[in-house]
Amino acid sequence: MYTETVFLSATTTPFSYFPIVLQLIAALGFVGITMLATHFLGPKRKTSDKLINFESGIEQKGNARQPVAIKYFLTAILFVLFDVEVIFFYPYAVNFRELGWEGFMAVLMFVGFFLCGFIYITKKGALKWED
Amino acid sequence: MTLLSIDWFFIIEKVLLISGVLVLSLVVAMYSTWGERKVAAWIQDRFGPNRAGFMGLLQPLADGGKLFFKEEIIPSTSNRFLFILGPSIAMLVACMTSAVIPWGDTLVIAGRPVSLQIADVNIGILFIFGVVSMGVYGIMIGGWASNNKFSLLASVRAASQIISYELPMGLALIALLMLTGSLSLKDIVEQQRHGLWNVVYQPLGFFIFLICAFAECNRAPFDLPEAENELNGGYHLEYSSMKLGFFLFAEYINMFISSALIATMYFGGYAFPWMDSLGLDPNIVTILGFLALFIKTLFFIFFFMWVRWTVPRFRYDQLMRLGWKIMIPLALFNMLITGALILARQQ
Amino acid sequence: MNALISTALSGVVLMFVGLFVRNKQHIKFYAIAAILIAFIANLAQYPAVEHGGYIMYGMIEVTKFGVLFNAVALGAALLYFLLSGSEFEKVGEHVADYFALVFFILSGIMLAASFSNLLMLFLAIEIMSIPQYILAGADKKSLKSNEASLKYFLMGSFSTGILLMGITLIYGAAGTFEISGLGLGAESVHPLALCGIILMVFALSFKVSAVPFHFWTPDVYDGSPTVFTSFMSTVVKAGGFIAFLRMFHTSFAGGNISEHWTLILSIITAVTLILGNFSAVFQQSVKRMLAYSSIAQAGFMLFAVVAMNNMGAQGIILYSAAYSIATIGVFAVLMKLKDYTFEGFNGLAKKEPLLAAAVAVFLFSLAGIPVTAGFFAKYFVLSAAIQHGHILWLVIIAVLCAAISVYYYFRVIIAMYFKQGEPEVEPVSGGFKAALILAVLLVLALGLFPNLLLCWM
Amino acid sequence: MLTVLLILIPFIAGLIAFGLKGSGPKVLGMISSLATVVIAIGTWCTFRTTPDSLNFVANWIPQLGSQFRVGLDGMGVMLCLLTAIASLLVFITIYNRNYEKANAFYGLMLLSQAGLTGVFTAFDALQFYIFWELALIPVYFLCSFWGGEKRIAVTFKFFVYTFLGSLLMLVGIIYIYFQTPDHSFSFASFTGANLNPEDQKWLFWLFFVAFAIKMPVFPFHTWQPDTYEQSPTPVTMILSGVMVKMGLFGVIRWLLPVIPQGAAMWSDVAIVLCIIGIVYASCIAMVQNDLKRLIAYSSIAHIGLMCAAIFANNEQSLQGVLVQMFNHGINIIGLWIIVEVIQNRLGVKNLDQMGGMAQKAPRMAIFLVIISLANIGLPLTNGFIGEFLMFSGLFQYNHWFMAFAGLGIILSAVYTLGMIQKVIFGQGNELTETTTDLQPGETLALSLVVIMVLVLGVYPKPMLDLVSGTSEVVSKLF
Amino acid sequence: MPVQYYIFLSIALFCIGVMGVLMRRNAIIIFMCIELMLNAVNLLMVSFSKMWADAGRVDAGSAQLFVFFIMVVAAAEVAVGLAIITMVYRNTHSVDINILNRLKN
Repeated sequence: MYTETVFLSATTTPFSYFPIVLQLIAALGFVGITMLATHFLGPKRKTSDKLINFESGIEQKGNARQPVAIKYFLTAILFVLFDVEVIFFYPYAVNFRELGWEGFMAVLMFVGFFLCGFIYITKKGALKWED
Repeated sequence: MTLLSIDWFFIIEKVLLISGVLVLSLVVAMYSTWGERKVAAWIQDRFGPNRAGFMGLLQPLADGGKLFFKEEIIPSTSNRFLFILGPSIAMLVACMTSAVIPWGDTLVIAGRPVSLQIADVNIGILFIFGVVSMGVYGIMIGGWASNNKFSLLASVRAASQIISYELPMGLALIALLMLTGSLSLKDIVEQQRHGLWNVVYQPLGFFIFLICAFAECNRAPFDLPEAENELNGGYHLEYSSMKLGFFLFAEYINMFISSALIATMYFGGYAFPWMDSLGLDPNIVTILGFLALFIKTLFFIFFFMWVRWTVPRFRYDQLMRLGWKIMIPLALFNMLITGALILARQQ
Repeated sequence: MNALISTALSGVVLMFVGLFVRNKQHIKFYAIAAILIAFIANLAQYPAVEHGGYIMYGMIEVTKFGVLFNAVALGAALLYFLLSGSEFEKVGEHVADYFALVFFILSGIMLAASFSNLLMLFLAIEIMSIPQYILAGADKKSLKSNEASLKYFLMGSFSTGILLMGITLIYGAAGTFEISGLGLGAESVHPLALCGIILMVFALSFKVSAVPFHFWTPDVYDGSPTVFTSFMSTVVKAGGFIAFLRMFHTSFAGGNISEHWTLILSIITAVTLILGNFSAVFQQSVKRMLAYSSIAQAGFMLFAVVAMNNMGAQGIILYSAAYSIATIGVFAVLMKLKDYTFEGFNGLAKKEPLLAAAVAVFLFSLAGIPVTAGFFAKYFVLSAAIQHGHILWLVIIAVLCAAISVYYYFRVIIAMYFKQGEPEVEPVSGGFKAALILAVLLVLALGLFPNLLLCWM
Repeated sequence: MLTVLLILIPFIAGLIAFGLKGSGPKVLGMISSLATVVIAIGTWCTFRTTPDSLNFVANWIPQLGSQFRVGLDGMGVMLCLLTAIASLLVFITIYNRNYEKANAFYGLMLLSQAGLTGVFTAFDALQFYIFWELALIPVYFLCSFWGGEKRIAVTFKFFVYTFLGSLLMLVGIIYIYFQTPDHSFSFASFTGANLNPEDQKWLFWLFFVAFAIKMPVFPFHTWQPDTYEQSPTPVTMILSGVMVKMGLFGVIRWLLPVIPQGAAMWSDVAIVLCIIGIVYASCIAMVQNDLKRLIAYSSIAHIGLMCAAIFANNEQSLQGVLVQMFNHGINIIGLWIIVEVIQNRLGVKNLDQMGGMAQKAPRMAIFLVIISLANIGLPLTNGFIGEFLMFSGLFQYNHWFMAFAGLGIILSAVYTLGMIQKVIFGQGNELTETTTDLQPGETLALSLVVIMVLVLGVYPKPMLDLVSGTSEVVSKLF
Repeated sequence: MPVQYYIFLSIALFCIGVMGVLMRRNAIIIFMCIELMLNAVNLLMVSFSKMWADAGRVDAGSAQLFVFFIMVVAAAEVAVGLAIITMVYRNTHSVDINILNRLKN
C-alpha cells in the first residue's frame, strides 16, 4: 500500500543529535552570561521619564497592544496552510525517483489543488496589501 | 578513553568544535559590522571607520564594549520577562543554526577521525529550517513586550515577512532535495565534491533561495522591520545595552550562517575544484576545504552588503507581492521542472 | 467514488463561481445543478456495486450501502438547497463560499460512508467538521454566532484529539489501519485496543452529540445561523452516525470485543434519550427545542450502532432520510418566521395553512407517528435493538422517551392550530411551496412504502 | 374487496371533505356513512355465505414480511357495522349544527372512521398498529379544536397516554415478529409463533397496557373522564361508542390468541383490576354532578365488566362480551345524543341546573328512559343478553368476582336512575323553561337507536350467530 | 529506547492537554492544549510505527504518513481556529471562554 520512506530506514540514532544538545547548552550559557553581565555592568540611574515608552517624543496615548490590521493575521493563517502543504512535498521529494511519472502526475494534481487555493485567495484579495 | 561507557574524546572534540564555531560566528559577525561600514564607505566614496586601530579594526570591539556598559532600560509598561526573552531567543537561534553545517571534511588527529561538522544528522536542512523559523519568535516577542506601537507594528511586519518568505524558501529546498536525494548537508556537499556544483543544476532555486535569505535576515532591500524613517527604528526601538546588541548581532550571525548555507548547498561547501587530485595530505585538503568555504562565505557576506548599499528598500506591499505572487509560483515551477527533468533523464 | 469526486470538485468550482458571478442570487442555481450532478453520478455507480463492493487502494470501499447512504445524503442536501438555498444570501456576503463549504461537508460525509482505512475515517470526520466551524460563525457580527463557532471549534478539535488517540492506540494494538484487517478480538483483547475503542466511542459520541458529550450542541445549534443549523443537525449528523456504524460494525463487532463497548454505548444511548428528551421539553425557543430534539434523535440512531445487525444498518439509512427531510422542512418554515419561540407559531394554521400543515406532517414524522417516514425509521431501529436481544431495557426507555418527545413536538402543532395569534411570516414564493409539498410527499411516501428506499439495499 | 371499500370510502370521502365548502361536507359525510352502513350490512350477508371472499391481501413491504392484509370474521363484521352505524348516527344528529371550519370537522370525522374500520379489519400486526395510531390522530385534532375550555391540555394527556401504550405494543409486536417462524406480521404467523412462557409473561403486559389504556381499565383510565367532558359531543360518541371497543377488540383478536399462556397467567390480575375499576367508577358516578362525566364513569364501569368477562376464560362470557360490544356502543351513543341535545338546548352540563325536562321535551324524556334502562341491562333491552352471558361466564370462573361485578350493576342502576330523575323529573327552572323538544334529525337518530335497542333486546339471535364463530375459536385458542 | 517510554510520554502529554482543555479558560491556551494533544498523538504514532517496523511489518510507514495527515489537518484547524478566535476577540475584546456564557443571556 505504501512505499517505505527513507525516513524510516535511515540509521541515525538519537545519539547523533547529542552534539546539538551540547551546542544548545553552550549557546544558552553564552546568552545567559552575557545577559547577566550587561545587567551588572551598566549604570543604573533610572527616572520615571526614562522608563516611559518612546514614541517619537509624543506623549503616549493608550495601550500599544491593539489589534493590528487583519492582513497580518491572514498572512499568518495562510502561511500555516501553505506551509503544511509544502510538508507533503518532502516525502515525495525523497522518493520521487522510485515513484516515477505516476507519482509525478499525482504531485502535479496536488500542485493543481495548491494553485487552486492560491488563485482563490489571490482573487479574494487576501494578498492585496495596497489599498 | 571511555568511562562510564561514554567516549570522552568525542565529547572533548565536540566541545572544542562548538566553541570554535561559536567564536567564529561571533567574530565574523563583529567584523561584519566593520565590514559593512567599510563597504558602505567604499560604495559611497567615503572612508568609513579609521580611528580605532589600524583601518578602524578595533571599532567592533569598541562598539561591543560600549553596549556592555550602557544603561539597561526596561520600560515600565513593558512585560519584563518577555522583554528579556525576546533578544535571548534571537541570539540563541542564531547560535544554533551552525550546528549542522559541515565546516570541513574529516581531520585525522592522532589516528582519530574528527569531523568538522558538529552534528551530521540526516535531516540537516529540516533542522536549519526549523531553527530559523524559531527566530521569528525573538522579534515578535521583543516587539510585543516593548508595548510600543512602533515596535509592535515592526514586529508584526517582521513576522509576516519572515513567514511569507519561508514558503518559497522551503519549495526551493525541495527542488534541491529532489536533486540530491538527501537532507543531510554533508551528503549534499559530498555529492558536489564529486560532481558539479548544485548552482549549475539549480540556478533558479539558488536565485529564489538567495532572495529569501535576504528577506529572512531582514536585510536590505527587505529591511522593513527596522525601516527607521517609517518606524522609528523598528522592533528594537525600546532596547538598549546588550539586549539591543543581541538583536543586532543575531542579524549579522544570521547573515553569516545564511552565506555559509548558500555556499554549502549551491556552491560546493568545503569542496573546491580538483581538491582530490592535488595529491596532498588529507588533513591539508580538509583545511584548504575549510578555507574555501570561508572564502565563499565571505563573498556572500560581501554580496549581502553590496546589495544593501545598492538597491533601495522595497515598499511593504511590494515586498509581500514579490513573496506571494512571484516567488511562490516561481518556486513551485522550479520544483516541478526539476522533477520532470530528473525523471526524464532517468529513463 | 464518482459522487465523492464530483462533490469535492463542485465545492472547488463553487468557490470560484463566487469570484466570477456577480449576482448572488444565481449562485443557488449553480449549487442545485452541482448537487444534481453528484446525485446522478452517485446513482450511476449503483449497478457496479449491486452485487458486492470494491476497495480502492485500500482506502475507500465502495459498497451498495454506501451508495445508498450517499443518495440519501445528497437527496436531503438537494431538498435543503431547494428549501433554504435563498436563506444563504441573508447570512452574509460570501454566498458562494457557504455553498462550497456545504459541498465540502458533503464530500466528508461521503467519505464517512465509504472509508476502509482509519486514515480516511479521520479525514472524513475532519472534512465534515472543519467547514462547520466556519459555517457556525458565518454571521460575523452576531455574538451568538461567534460563540457558537468558538465553542464548536474548541469542542470539535478536542474530540478530534481524542479520536486520534483512539486510532493510534488501536494501531498500536493491531499494526494496521485497515478496518477490515484490524483483527481485534480474535483472541484476548489487547489493553491498548480496549482503551482505543473506548476513546473512539467517546470521540464519535462527541461528533454525534450523544450525552454526556452533547453540551456543546444546544448552544452551537442555537447560535449558528439558522440555515446552517438546519444542515448541521441533519445531514451532517447522519454522516457522523454512518461513520460510527461503519467503524464499529466492521472492526469491533467480532469475537469477544463487542461486549466491551456495547454496555458503554447502551448507557450512552439511554442517557442521551432521557436527557435529550427531558431538556427539549423545557425549551422556549423552537430552534433550541430542535437542537435538543436532535440529541434525542441521536439516541435513537445510536440504537442502530449498538444493535450491530442488518436491521440497524437499514434503520440508519431510513432514519437519516426521515429525520433529515423532516428537520430540514421544519427549519425551512422556521426561518420564514420572525419569532423563534413557540408563541411565534401561534395561529400559523390560519395565516399560512400550507406551511402549518407541512410542519405538522414533519413533526408527526419526527415523533414517529405512522404513515410518516419517521415511524418506519423508529420501527427499524427498535427492531434492530429487539433483534439484538440483550438491550430490551433500552427499548423500553426509548419507548417512554418517544412518548415524551410527542410532548414538545406537539407543542408546535398546538401553537399552530389551537392557539390564537398573528405570526409574522415572510412572504413565501411558489417555488418554496412546491419544494415543501415535495418534502411532505416524500415523508408520506416513505411512511407508506419504506421499501421505496430499502428495496435498494 | 368489500372490506377494502369499508376503509376506502370514508378515507376518500374524508380527504374530499377537506376541500368542500358550505354544506358540502355534511352531505358528503351523510352519503359516505350511508354507503358504509350498506356495505357493512353487505359484508354481514357475505359473511353468512362466503366468508373467505371478505379477505384481501396485497403486497406492501415484502422485506419486512408485512402485507396489506384485511379480512373480517364475525367480530369484525359486527364492529364494522357498529362503526358505520355510529358515524351515521352522529352525522344525522349533528346535521343541523354548524361547526366552525365544517370541512375540516367532517373530514377528520370521516378519517377517524376509516382508521377505526382499518383497526377492525387488519389481519397484519404492523398494519393493525398503524391503523391503531391513525384512528387516534383525527380524534386528537377534533377534540383539540372543537372541544371545551381545557381541551388542549386534556386532549394532549389523552394522546400521550394512548401513544405511549401503543408504542409498548409496538415493541411487543416487533418482539413477536422475530419469534415467528417465517418472519411475518400476518395474524396466522403470530398465532403460530413459538413464544415460551417466560416471554409471554412480560409480553402480555406490553399488549395489555396498550389495550387497557384505550378501554380504559383502572388504573389507566385517568384520561377518560376529562377527555369525554372536554371533547365535542359528536367526537365523544365516536370515542365511547367505537373507539373504546378497539381495546376490547385488541384483547380478543390479538392478545388472547397470540399470547394465550400469558393471558392465562395474568387473567386474575386483569380481572381484579377490572373489578376495582367497576366499583370505583360506579362510586364516583354516583356522586358525580356533571352529566358528561357521569356517563363517562358509567362507561368505565361497563367496559370494565366486559374486560373482566374476556379474561373469564370461557366461550359464554366471550360471546357475551362480543354482543355487548355492539350493544354498549349503540346504547352509549344514544345517551350521548341526548346529552348533546340537552347541552345544545341548555348550554350546561351540570345536573343541578336541570330538571323538569319531561314536561318541556317529552319525546326526549322517553328516549332517555328507554336507553338508560338498556344501559343498565334490563331484560328485553339489548343490554340484557350481553350482561347475562358475561355474568354467567364470570360466575363459572369465580363466584367472588361475579359478586363484586354484580355490585357494579346494582350501582349502575342507582346512578342511572338518579340521573334520569334529576334530568327529566322534578322542578323545572328558568333554564329548562325554554327547552324545546327534539328536532327531526335528532328524533330520527334516537329512533334508530331505540329500534335497535328493542329489536336486539327481543331477538338477539342474529347477533349471537354472527359472533359465535369468533368466540368459539378464541376461547379454544385461549 | 523501549517503546513503553514513548507510550508513557505521549500519554502524559496527552493527559496534560486534556486537563488543560478542561481546566483553562483562555481560548488560546485551550487551543494550544488541543495542539499538544495532537502532537502527543503524532509522537505515539511514530513510535508505534517504529515498533511495528522492528516487528517486521513492511507497511509500518503508513503510520508516519498518518502523522503527515494529522499535521495537515491540524494546520487547517489552526487556520480556522485562529480566524474564529480573532473574530471573537474583535467583537468582545476577550478570549476568555467564560464571557461566552455571559453572551447567552
